[in-house]
Amino acid sequence: MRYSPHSPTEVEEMLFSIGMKNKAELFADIPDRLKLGRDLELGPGLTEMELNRHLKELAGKNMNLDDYPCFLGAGAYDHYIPAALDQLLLRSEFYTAYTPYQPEISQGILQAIFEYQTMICALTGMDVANASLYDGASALAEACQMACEGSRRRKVILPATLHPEYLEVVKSYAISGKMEIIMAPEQEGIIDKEATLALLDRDSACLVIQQPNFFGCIEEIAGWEKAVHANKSLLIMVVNPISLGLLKSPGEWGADIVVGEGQPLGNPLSFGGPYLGFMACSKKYMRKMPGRLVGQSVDSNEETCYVLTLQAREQHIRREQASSNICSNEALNALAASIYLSLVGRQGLVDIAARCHQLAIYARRQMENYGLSLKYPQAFFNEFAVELDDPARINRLLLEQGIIGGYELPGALLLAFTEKRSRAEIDRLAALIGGECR
Amino acid sequence: MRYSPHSPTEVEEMLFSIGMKNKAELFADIPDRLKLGRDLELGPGLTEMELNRHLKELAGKNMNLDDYPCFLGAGAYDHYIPAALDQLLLRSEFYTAYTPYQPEISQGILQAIFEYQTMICALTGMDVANASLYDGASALAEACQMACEGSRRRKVILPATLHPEYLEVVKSYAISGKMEIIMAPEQEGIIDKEATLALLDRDSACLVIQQPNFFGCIEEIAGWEKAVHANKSLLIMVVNPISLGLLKSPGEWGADIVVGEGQPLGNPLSFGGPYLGFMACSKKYMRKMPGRLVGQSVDSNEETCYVLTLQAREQHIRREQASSNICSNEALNALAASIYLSLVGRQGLVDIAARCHQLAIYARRQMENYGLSLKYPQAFFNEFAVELDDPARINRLLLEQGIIGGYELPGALLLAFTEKRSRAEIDRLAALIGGECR
Amino acid sequence: MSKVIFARSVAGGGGFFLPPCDVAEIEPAAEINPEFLRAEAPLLPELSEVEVVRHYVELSQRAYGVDNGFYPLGSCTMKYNPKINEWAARLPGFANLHPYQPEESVQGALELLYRAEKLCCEIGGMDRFTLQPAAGAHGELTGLMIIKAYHQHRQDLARTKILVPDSAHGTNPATAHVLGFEVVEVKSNEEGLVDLQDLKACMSSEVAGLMLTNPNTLGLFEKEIEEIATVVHADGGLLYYDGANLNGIVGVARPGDMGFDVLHFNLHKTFGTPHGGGGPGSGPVGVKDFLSGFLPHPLVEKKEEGYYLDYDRPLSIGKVRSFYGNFGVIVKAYAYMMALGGPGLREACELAVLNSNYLRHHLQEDYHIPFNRLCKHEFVASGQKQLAENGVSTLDIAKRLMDYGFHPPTVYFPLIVKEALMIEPVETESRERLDEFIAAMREIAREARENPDILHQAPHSTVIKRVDEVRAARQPILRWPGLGAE
Amino acid sequence: MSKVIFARSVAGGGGFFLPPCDVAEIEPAAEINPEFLRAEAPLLPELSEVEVVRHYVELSQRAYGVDNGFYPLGSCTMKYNPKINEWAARLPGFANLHPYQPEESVQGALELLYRAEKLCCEIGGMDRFTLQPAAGAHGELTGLMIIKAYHQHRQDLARTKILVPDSAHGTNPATAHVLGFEVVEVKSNEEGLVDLQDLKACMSSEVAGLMLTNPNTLGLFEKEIEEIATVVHADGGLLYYDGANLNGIVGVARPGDMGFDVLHFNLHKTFGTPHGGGGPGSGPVGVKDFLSGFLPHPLVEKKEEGYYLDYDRPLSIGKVRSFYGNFGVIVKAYAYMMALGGPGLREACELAVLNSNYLRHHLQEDYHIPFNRLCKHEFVASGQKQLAENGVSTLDIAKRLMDYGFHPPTVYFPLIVKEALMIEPVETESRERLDEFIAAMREIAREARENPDILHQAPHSTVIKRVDEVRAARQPILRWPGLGAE
Repeated sequence: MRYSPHSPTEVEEMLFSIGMKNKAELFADIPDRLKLGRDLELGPGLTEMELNRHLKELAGKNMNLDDYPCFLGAGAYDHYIPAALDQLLLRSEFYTAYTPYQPEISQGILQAIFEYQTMICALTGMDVANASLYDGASALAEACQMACEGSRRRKVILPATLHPEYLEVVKSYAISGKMEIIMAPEQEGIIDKEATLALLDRDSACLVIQQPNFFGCIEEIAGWEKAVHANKSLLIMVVNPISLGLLKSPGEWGADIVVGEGQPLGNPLSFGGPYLGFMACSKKYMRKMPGRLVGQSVDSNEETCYVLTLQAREQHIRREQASSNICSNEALNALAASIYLSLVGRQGLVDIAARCHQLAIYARRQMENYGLSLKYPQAFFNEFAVELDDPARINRLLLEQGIIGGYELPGALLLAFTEKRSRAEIDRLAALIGGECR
Repeated sequence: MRYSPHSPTEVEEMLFSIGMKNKAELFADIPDRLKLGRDLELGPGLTEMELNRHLKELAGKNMNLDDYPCFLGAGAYDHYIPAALDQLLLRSEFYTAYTPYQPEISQGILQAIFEYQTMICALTGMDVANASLYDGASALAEACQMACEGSRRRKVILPATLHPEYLEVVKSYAISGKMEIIMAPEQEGIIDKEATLALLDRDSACLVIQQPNFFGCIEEIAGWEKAVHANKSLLIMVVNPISLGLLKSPGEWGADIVVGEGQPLGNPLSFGGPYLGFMACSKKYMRKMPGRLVGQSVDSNEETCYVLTLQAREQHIRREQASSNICSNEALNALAASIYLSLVGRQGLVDIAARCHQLAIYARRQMENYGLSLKYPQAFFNEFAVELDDPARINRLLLEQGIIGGYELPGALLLAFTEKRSRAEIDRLAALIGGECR
Repeated sequence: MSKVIFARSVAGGGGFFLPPCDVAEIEPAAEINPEFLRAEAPLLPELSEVEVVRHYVELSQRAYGVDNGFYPLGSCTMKYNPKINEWAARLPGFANLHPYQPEESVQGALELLYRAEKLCCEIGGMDRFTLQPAAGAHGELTGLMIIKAYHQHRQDLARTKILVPDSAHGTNPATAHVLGFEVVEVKSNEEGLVDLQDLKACMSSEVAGLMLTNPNTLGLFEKEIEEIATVVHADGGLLYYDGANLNGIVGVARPGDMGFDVLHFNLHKTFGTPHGGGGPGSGPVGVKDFLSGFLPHPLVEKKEEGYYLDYDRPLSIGKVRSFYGNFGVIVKAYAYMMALGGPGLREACELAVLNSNYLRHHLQEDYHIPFNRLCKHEFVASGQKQLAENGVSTLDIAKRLMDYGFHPPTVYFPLIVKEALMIEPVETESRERLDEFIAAMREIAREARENPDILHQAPHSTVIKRVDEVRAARQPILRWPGLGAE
Repeated sequence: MSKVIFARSVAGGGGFFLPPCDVAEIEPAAEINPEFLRAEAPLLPELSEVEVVRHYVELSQRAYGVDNGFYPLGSCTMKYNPKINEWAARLPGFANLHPYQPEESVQGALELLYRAEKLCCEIGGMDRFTLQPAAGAHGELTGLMIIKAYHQHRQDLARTKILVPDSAHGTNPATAHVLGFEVVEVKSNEEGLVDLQDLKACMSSEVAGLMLTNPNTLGLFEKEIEEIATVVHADGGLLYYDGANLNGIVGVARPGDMGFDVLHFNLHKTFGTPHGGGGPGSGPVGVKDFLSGFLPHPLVEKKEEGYYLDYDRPLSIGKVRSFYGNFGVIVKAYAYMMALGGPGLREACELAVLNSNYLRHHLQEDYHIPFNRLCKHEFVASGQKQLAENGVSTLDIAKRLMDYGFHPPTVYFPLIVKEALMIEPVETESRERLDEFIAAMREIAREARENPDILHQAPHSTVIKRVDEVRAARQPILRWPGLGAE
């Protein structure tokens, strides 16, 4: 199978027209000893029918969530995706396009991103949002870098209630030597506020709060903003976008930078990617923000139009002065997020958030009826940790019953509830965890 | 769930603007005793999530051919459909459009049909093809009507080797009283030529030949054409379009009208529909042909363009003088057929036809190795009948083994082979029929 | 013009390949007498996948569907096609079923057909349905076959006539003619409805039945339908309901309750399945109990072990197409019916009628509306005023609408209205869209007065200008000339 | 301009509904302190499905992708995206997997990742790969993290510099800077290649490594790559290969055989996965054995019971994003690699290079081509001649190309060529398309001479005219003003 349109005759004719005898001459500039001199050992190439069969076979070896109810969350959530979404994503003008560097021929993509930025602002209550970053974890790392770069300080205070993979990613980025990570302690599933505020000093660039946090708990956030800003540090919040249908926005809490994982907004779980990281900030940090930004402008007829803007921040202009090396965003995933938010709409998002919450509350009650207890005594949105002696064993038993269980914490199972979960599924889960599997 | 964009407030405002107080007034012209006065008992309406679940459940109760090898043919064939095809069919400019009555805004659809007509001409070797009909069987009925109407004769000679459902459909159409059906006898799986030609008389409008016929046999067709035309009757051929990659075209055989089931060209089996009937004829019958026709023309700038033409034949112009009541064609299925033929291309179709043939030959040999014999001693394309005492029993046993068997004939099983069948699947089939299940 | 795909073909440039053959690669001629074999491969295009994809993407961009905007095509009910239905029909458990699979392997498909029939019965007020007909016209054909078979069965052989109103869709008389009936036209009265006196005059024991659309093609409800039914039935005729305009009453009133004996639905109109650029449609036919024996076979029935295809129907007219109908279309319509449910279907109808009356109300100032009163899902305006006063035809108005981004309405139909513009706005159009359409129509009326030439030469913004339809018909070119002379 | 979607919103007009709730519908405030709750719902649009669909269909029609035509964007490798890959990534068995599912429930996904890594190793001539980085720039970041971790692990702490050629992509110096390195630029020689003398001068024990693209951004193969490697390695530095231009040599030569120690691939360039309007990409990073301990964790390993995620990698730099990378993109790239196989990948490279030299050859008469000799997958032309003789800039030429139906090439890069037009035609473009492009470029050269104004004002055929980019940056409007002041 080949995707090239050249017939053998055409190849001959083209070679002839540029004065070459054969294809080997095209590589005359590569020293022979550097040439591979054999075919790559990738196999002979599969026809589409063979490829179809092979891929179906691989896919068939997985237990997919169409067939098994899933109570995993921990940063990636099994929400319902309206059918119209994927059919719009398959519009190939969108997915086969490059970054819209040429605005006249790319208005559709630019406008879609502009609308995405607006929606993220609406959700987060912030002034400005970028066109998306790789994922929630790397978006947090970028936000920390941005805080350090902007404040010329080094210390990044991360809470023990942060998603452990986010923590790992920020740590990796800190190999730059430009960030020093300080861990803020946890108490009963939320940040120990006093101990944490005591960590703030003149070298503290930012304090990060995840809301709801990794354990599903709602952080007692009031009062942070003043203390952080009084120290001239930045408040960075990591949020679940679906929760913002219900919970107070980071803008209202006084956050300076907001990031999060955009996957729950209409992106399939897809074994962890591609997802998108969203990032928003207050206007005063706009010119420090990494990633692409689309702005509204006018054309030479004074018609409203859209264009990539503030590119002076970016690597392809600033090169070694750029504060981020970000180049690609996750445009198609951001488009999916926009279409999702357009399809479910203002009331739909509120309803979805409320439903997730209601199901989680119901689940807690069912668990409690079986005498199980929650690990942390905090309010939660759609996720909580239930105490269990051997969560790994329970997960294995659940899997045998055709249920994808939770995320294993020491002595607890972190369970998430989306609007896709039914009462019957929750009843079954509770019965298994609380009874049969115990 | 509702698909209407009106908010309740808007409905109020619109009613007000036309001087109405409530929606009931919109139906003031319907006598109250004719009003239903209750909700239709269709249930309360399902949200998309519920509908998704319900439909997945129904679909899940079927054994689909993704999971089970299928040796059924008998007029509908399990060919491979290239992945690009469906993604193009999902272009909603195509599928949400109406019949292209307004050419200026519908050039894409008109051109696609014009290209489809050209491809059908290329396949069949005929002069003119229409924009498609409902399916192969009804296309044959239309062709017979056309022959009767054109010749002002009544007799339609149908062979015993014709697909039984095609026969049934022509019979149903004959309730018009305008056609009389005469059956031509079969001998050893093909038409008894002498006996059949003897049926030709001055009231014979047409003779129909299916090639390959319902039993998979290749009809000994040479010589028919002269005899039929000498009698001033029309020769109508029913053909499998995939076979035309290999077999002589009806045009070369001297056919006057050609019809067939277009499903094998890129249309999913879909439990029997939607399919498309194709129809082609020689130029002299062009103005008698039912269904839509797209022609090339020019616009007022003398630019080449396409338009529905010769509409004077059709019901919406001719009304009670029309020779067919055909209105819709199967435009989207015809588009699928065009895309299919474009994707597999000239060589691809030849290769596919040859592969089907080779697999069928291989299967025959495997069957023969088990001592099984074919019911008819004729050459075949991709389908043959193997003699068995109790074909229904064999089919049941095959199903238990996860194989969709063949079409049950008296004392035989009609088995079809497409390029999707593998050697291993055929070996298994032969072993089961010839050994274990026997 | 986009290049035709054949002109893009490159000899040897095809991009499709089969897997290696793992059985003997015998030459066809070794098994089939060479005189049966093709000397030359059919002249199909040879292109790589990328070029095929670009070609059809380009063609799609030269088409206009409901997803592109307002499509007020009268009597065609161009409503939105919900995307979940496209998804549903593509589920492997529906799309990849062979029609001859053993019944036990297709229980879900049979159940869906069974349920769909029940829903149709409830919506139509009928007793049984066949889902076999592939389109509305095909449904009409089936319906008249049933009527003919019924009379024949009763040895009532003199019934050679079918009555149709002068406002009827062309398919009505065409269908009657195709089935060997004589067509008798019934006049409309000054209200645009069936003239009861003329109907009585036409009615006799030679009449097999009357075909009627209600609401009729003027969008008006035939309020005397009960009297009409009485007249036809009294003389032994049957009443056929053409379901093209069902969207005007669905969920509010039922043809079965009005005295109709046979009817068809257009699933691609009332039940939101896509028109596909001209098909596939689906035209289920429903009947009252006394006619159910004549329905095409098979019907889906249920017994303890499950659903099955019932071919044991001795009076059946047989089949009108192979297999069981346009199953994939039925899946979509079933999904639509289930999505809306009883209240939703009625609400859809109410909004369709609201939209229609809203447009009629707001266009009446600028356009002549011959039967300007409460209408159902559509109404008929006329370009008579513009033709008389400005020399601008309905065709000019229709073409000009394209420049404003709208698909034109149905024009010059029904035949009983001069310069007809038949406008059906459907319930899935928002007030905003309707207001834009009203504004465009008003602007066009102004242009007709002030600058008629801009209308005569319209459309201006389309990829081609106005087409020479006469040349197309006089010198027909029905296939790519590169294929060789016809 | 299309209306923004917010402007189409109708209060109360949303079309999404949840199923009835079958658990207690408690008020959020009953469980969550109201001070944590939102007072007002976020200002998202409220629209029915039909209006959402129309909006995005309309936006799509204002975009231009590879499926719309030729896209010769240099260094971006805009090749055709095979449709089966879109199908594959959407298989429920791939799309509907949670990243934290038990390993035994995702064996097919792990097997695919395992196999994809093996294919990458063979293609690159490397020993191990991580598939975690989400984009090319992310791969560079990961690669330099590995280089830094390696030197740190060896206690070789003085290596604070990274060398990059002056022709390098902007991401190279940006990445080095972000990771705290000092960037030292190495000059190009008059052949457009790395100046070996300057390299030697820059090299020292303070250098952590050299980042290099080969073929470089002029499309020229760095034929002295072995000497370059020797120089860098001799002083303890490592060689990083920027895979952006891999399409010029893939299947013919391998970075691993040239002395590179670390590299990234751009799956969305060389391996045909879609660019998505700016992402998602995927940037796997490969290393030689001695660096494999530093790769991000987890890697996929195989033992008797099956595949598993190996986190037991004590030297690992950790993670660069959550989970395992852009799995859906990797599925597509894997399908592409398997489809082409060894011979196919080489053939693709050959045709890419053929197309590139064909264009270069046929454009040299009308355009200045600074390094006009055998190139690989791309070459750099220049608008200098047109600027000097006709006052027409490269930007004018680029904009004018849109009127001819082409996406413009990359412009004003690399920085070492004035008025650069960086043209990469890729192997999925047919000769016909190339000839059309050549004809357009010639016509534009003629227009530059005869009618430069038409170029200054280009584009003419697009939905908007040339954009005021300065105003956008000076008075940034980064969200819909209707949302309220920023």
